[in-house]
Amino acid sequence: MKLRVLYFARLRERFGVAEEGIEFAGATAGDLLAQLQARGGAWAEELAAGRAFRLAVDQEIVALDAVLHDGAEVAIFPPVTGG
Amino acid sequence: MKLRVLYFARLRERFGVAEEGIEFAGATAGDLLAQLQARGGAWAEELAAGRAFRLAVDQEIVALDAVLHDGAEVAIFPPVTGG
Amino acid sequence: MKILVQADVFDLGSEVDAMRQGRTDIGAIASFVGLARDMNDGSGVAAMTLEHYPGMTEKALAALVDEANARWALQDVTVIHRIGRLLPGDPIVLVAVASRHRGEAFAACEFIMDYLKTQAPFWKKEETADGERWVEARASDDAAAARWNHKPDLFS
Amino acid sequence: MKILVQADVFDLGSEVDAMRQGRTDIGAIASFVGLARDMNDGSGVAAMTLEHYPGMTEKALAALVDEANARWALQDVTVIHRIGRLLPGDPIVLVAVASRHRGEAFAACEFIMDYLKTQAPFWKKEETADGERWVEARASDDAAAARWNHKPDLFS
Repeated sequence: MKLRVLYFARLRERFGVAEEGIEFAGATAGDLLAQLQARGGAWAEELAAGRAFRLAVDQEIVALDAVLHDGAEVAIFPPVTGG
Repeated sequence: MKLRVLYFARLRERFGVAEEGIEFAGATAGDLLAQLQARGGAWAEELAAGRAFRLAVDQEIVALDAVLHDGAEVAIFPPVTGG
Repeated sequence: MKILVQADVFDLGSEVDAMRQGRTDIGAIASFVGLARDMNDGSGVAAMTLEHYPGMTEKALAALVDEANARWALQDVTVIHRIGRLLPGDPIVLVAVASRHRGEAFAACEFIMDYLKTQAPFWKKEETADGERWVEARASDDAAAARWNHKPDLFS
Repeated sequence: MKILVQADVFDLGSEVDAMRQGRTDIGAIASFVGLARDMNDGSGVAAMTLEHYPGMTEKALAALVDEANARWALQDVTVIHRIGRLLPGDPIVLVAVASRHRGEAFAACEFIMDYLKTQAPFWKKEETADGERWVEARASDDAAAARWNHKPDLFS
């Protein structure tokens, strides 16, 4: 399936990309994270287990076991600091 | 001693007086209440034990055992309802 | 710190802007406006008149603000309470509290309102279709003030 | 209900006046304004830039307001959050809640702010003498939101 993946704030800067299309053969958000971690470098570091980040699918916060669908908008970002 | 006694809101209306000078031979706020209750009518009724009212001496809320002094400003009023 | 008892209307925006004016150290301003409603205790209210105890009122409000300043790290406080005849929709009371952090601003603002309701010598008289009536003190207001662990009222 | 995410400045007085306009059934309006401070975490802040997640931001704010409406009897809610570059003293966020009674207005206003701080996708970057830095999420903000017994964050 094809996903649209967005990065925000510190993660956007560390990855050097704000948005990309990704071909994805896995099932869950956790599988997508594993695929991104496999890129190494900042990806492996920032998305390691225990690091503080949030994951949203179609603009709703989800857990790692959320199942992705073709065309999903997935976003990965640091804990929020507005207000 | 001489006291200046003020009444507010519902009590002012029931007693028909906003302010009066009172010659007082007692010692405490409780003694003053007894003197006023002795007037009978609305005074006896409104100032009876168990009725809800507040007492201030020189613009500070006090208890019945507060000792009065010559020239004190005593106020008697219902529980407040501002805000 | 600004404490006013007045017949004139106040303006929330102007009061809060005055607090902020020329400052860059404030992080949070919590504010409250109490308004005259057209209904109370199940009957229509055409108007209300606020009576107060001149002299004691200002002292009582200053004591509330002092107590709030002792409890929380506040940068500024404004309290304005109107007196006289008010119509439904008219603003009655304003409390605004500036602090570095929002938790303190919220707590102090609500504390001042809760205490004002039970400690400041104001009384409301309402005009209804059945005539005039003095508003009775509410047990819920005593309970709200008691949450802050103040010394209990001396009479009840 | 009014929810806005905008670069432009907002005006507390105008927003609260708009809530009151033509109504006589509101008893209480609790409001909050968060401001950019010149100091944070011990260093001077010359400016900050607020980034957000367009689309999700509006949804997250609407969900917070829906939750507040489900918990309390509210008459109106306004939430405005600014984005872009802001200077110390500039207002960042406004929450105003109208209700018949003050307890509900205060609770809902603080609830929305606490949740906004942990649930709405905004991020702050500060300009300091040592360069730019992303503001880190605070444990105290998580604790403030947790007071309301919401479902816990999914990652931490």
